[in-house]
Amino acid sequence: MRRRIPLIITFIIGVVLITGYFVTRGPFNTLYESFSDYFAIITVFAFILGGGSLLKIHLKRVSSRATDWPYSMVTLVAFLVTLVIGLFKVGNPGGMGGEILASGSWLRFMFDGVYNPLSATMFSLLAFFVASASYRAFRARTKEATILLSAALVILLGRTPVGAWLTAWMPESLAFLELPNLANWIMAWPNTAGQRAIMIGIALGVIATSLRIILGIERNYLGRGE
Amino acid sequence: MRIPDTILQIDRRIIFLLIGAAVCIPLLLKPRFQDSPTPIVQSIFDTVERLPAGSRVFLSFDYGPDTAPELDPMAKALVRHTMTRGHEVSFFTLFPEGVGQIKKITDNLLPVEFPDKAYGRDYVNLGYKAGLGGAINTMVVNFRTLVNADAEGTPLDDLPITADVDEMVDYVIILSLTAGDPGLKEWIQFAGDIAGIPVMGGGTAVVAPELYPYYPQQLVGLMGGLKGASEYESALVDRYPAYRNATMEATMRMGPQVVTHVLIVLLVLLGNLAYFLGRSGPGNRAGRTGQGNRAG
Amino acid sequence: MDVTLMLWIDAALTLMILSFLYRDNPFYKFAEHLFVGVSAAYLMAVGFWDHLVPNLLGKLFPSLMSGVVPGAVGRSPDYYYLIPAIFGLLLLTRLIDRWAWLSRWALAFIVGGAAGFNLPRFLDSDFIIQVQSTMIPLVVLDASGNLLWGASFSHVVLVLGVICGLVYFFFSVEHKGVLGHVSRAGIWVLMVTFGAAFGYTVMARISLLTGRMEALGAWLGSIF
Amino acid sequence: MHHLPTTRILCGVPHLSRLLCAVCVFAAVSSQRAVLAFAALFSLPRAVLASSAVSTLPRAVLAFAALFSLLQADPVLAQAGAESGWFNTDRTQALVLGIILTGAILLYVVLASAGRPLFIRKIAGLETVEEAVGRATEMGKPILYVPGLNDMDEVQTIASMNLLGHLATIIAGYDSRLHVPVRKSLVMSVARETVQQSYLTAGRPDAYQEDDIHYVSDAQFAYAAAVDGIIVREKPAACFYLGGFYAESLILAETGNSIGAIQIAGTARPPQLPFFVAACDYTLIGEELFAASAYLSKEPRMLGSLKGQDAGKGIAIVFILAGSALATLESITGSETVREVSEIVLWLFR
Repeated sequence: MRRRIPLIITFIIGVVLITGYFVTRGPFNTLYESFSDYFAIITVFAFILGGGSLLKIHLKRVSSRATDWPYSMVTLVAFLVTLVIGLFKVGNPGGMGGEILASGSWLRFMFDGVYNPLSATMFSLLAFFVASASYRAFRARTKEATILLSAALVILLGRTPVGAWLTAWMPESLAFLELPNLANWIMAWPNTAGQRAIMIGIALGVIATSLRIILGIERNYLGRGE
Repeated sequence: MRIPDTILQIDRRIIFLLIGAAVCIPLLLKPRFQDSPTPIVQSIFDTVERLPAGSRVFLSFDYGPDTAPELDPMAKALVRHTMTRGHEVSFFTLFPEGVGQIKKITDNLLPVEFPDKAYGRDYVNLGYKAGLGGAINTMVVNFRTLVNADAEGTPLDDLPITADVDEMVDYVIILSLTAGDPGLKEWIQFAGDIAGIPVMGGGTAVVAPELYPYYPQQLVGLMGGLKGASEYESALVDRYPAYRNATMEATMRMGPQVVTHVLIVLLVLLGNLAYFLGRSGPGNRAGRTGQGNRAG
Repeated sequence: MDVTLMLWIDAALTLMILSFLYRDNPFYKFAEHLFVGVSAAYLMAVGFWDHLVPNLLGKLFPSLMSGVVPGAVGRSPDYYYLIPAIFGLLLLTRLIDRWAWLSRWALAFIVGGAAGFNLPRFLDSDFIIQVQSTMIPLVVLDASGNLLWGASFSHVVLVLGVICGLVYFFFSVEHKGVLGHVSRAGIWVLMVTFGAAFGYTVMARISLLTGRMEALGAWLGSIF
Repeated sequence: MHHLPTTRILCGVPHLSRLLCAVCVFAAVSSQRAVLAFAALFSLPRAVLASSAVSTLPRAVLAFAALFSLLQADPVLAQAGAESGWFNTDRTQALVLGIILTGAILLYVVLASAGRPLFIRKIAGLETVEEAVGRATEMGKPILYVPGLNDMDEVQTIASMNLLGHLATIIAGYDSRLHVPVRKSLVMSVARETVQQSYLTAGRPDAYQEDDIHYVSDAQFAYAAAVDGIIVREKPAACFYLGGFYAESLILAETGNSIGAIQIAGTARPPQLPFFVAACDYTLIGEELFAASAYLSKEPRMLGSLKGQDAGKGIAIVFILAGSALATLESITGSETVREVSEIVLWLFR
């Protein structure tokens, strides 16, 4: 009972949604088109579990004075303050009916002043990591690594005016070998070939995995034993 | 320790420092590198250029502030181009943060550069719609169920620009500026492939390679990253020399790009040189530096 | 909000995160923990107001929500939305030990839904259309019937590249003999793809850093 | 109703020839010989297929496909279907191909559960899982598992959860700590359910620590910042990044590399593959992520579905070759007949 019903639910909803893709009317289609909505709603319910987990972990660290517990205080305070501001629209010029991110609202300040710079800076760390990763990984150790390295170098140079300048001496008949042209050619043809092979493979993986899930062959997510 | 080994085991913080310098110095010195458009960018420009004046264009800002440095220049170039050509543009976004990106255009760029263009007549802001790819699907099936008012809540029927828009197919082209999911891929899947509206636009350099397979059948053209943006800017300047003196952001920001790209290439070459020297000499330590790439 | 104050907060947080490049330190730890707290609550609040209120409460109790949800006035309730409400509540049974097994029903709904929603979508856009786009002539002629060497070569590369790449993904056959060679070529195609995509992406990453440095520049400019 | 250009072209092909062809296809696939040819193509033993129970399945699938092409070919019927408006005629091909692909997968699942031994090639990253877990135990360091950024509505996250289940069973056998920070509350719920069951199955319910699977933040980079913090402070011996990843992939993988952890990654998000390939020890590329669960479980039905996936790739390759050959012929000869033939042969890929 505890195991069979979830499997039946999975089967029914899976089949109904697939049908909804092909059938344009009736409940099937409604369900297919609303699934994203439903999912987003269930996600909000799940926030209670996520938020609970976050509070529990950091409260535990604070109460047991674990290493770095003062930082857990930072998380707790930041979380609770922002949550109150957000849920009750504190400082929102439009009151409870106002747009959640109305300019001038406190939540807007949290977004523009705190969230945004932190997010953008974390993201920008990639500029450094891209350099260190390429320095380490792009070594001609094996044939495969050499191919990887050569393609990367051609694109790196071809994507800047320097590439054009480096190969400008080439005769007209060899224009296709100029770095910017070569870079575009690699992107448009071999890159597309690889991307396509990967995409077709992934599509098949998704189809087979979905099918295994709908048929109950893959049921790890429900726990395996009884 | 031998020199090749020192080079191979260089502290990555030194690389970080070099990258920081390679970005900051050109930002201060402001060198300007001009570029010529490649076919994949030119085809967007040509499409916009060839549309009869007054065509309805749908421009979706599917990005937030974190990718704005790359995509804002494209947005500005596209808005300048469509406005100069006299098209009627509807702004839209599938990203909640996209609202702010649209505002930057409608509040700062349009009133200054196109004072004669009026809101509701020449352009409109349809705002943000949740639902990711599903939202596109809904719009294609029944446009008005999802979009019945602009971002301020004014009913579409009350705005001259949208009064006649009943279906997604009333737009002649869809332009999307893409930072991830949802974006051009979803516009292609749900609008381009299904409703047959030509889809084109720009993507960050990260999403662009994934979009290449759709070109040219499902995707008319693609601006990839800052380089794509700077190519569009130069196409715009070539056709409309009046823009020569406008701030061409992408062209300006190519400075740090050129220097860092060259730096990374030099680093990779140096690393390989050291690797081969280290391998040929005594005390072979090749292959022990870092963790090998064993994928595939 | 005061512009100068915003500039200072922006710059301070930026520098705290950048300090991680040197090593883990108290400034980074502070920024990290602040970020986690603020962002988790921020997205929960946005999720509540953007999804739960308009899409659930607004659909089930339109008259009650008319003050908060624009357009809800006069709409009749949409009872399909009881489905996510029920499964959402079932999910919360995890909090009560005795009833926790009921939460599996909600998980089953979501997982089954994900499978049913994605299967046809990937079939259509990533399988059918990608295969279709690869059915191209291997010989390209211009209008007067002359062979275009470059274009033909590109087409051959694309078709063979896709096929070799696909062969690499064959799981149920041993990759030896002819198949081994083809699969090896498939790896090379993938390596070109990865190298190219990596090189292509560097630009985006540098752009992000440029954006941050410009923000720091604005802050420095406000001081001097 | 908007038809795609190719559908419109198809409608221009003479009615009779299409009908005739569809009938031929129908007759061909219904014959036993065609089924056996199909069997030879995918190396199925003839004896197995000859048994009526199994041979009816592919025949039924192909017959069904032909029937649909017949229906689609007849403008009167197609028109009737479109007017009643229940079936989305733009998606006929997807339906037929879907039936063929799922049919192929099901066929091999049935064959495999009937006891037919199935071969599966080596998948590099998965060979080392056990070794990585052992190393972590020896060093007394934890194992980090990052299930990606996507929520449970993505199939690759479900695949990741299945892998987490297998991994947890292995880890339960050793005495190491499994740390799973997650970005989505739902994923946390599923991960807890999965890992708890794995520990239970392995006979170590006492070793399960609920708080080691915890929610961090829904924000992409807050999550990345926190996981980076975990990596530099706990110094895990092994890091697994399996699931849907975005830009944070390289932030995590480079930080993991800097502390010298063994790193095994896998994603079905193509844009992030290059970064994992550059910064991790092993990378499961796209479809390999979905195959991993079958590989680790070695369960016959799962392996059977892998073989079905291979049949799908076989179909893709055959059609790409046929399509390119016909297109080449058409481009050289410019013949109208070739065009008509290719329209019919390639109908499945509209």
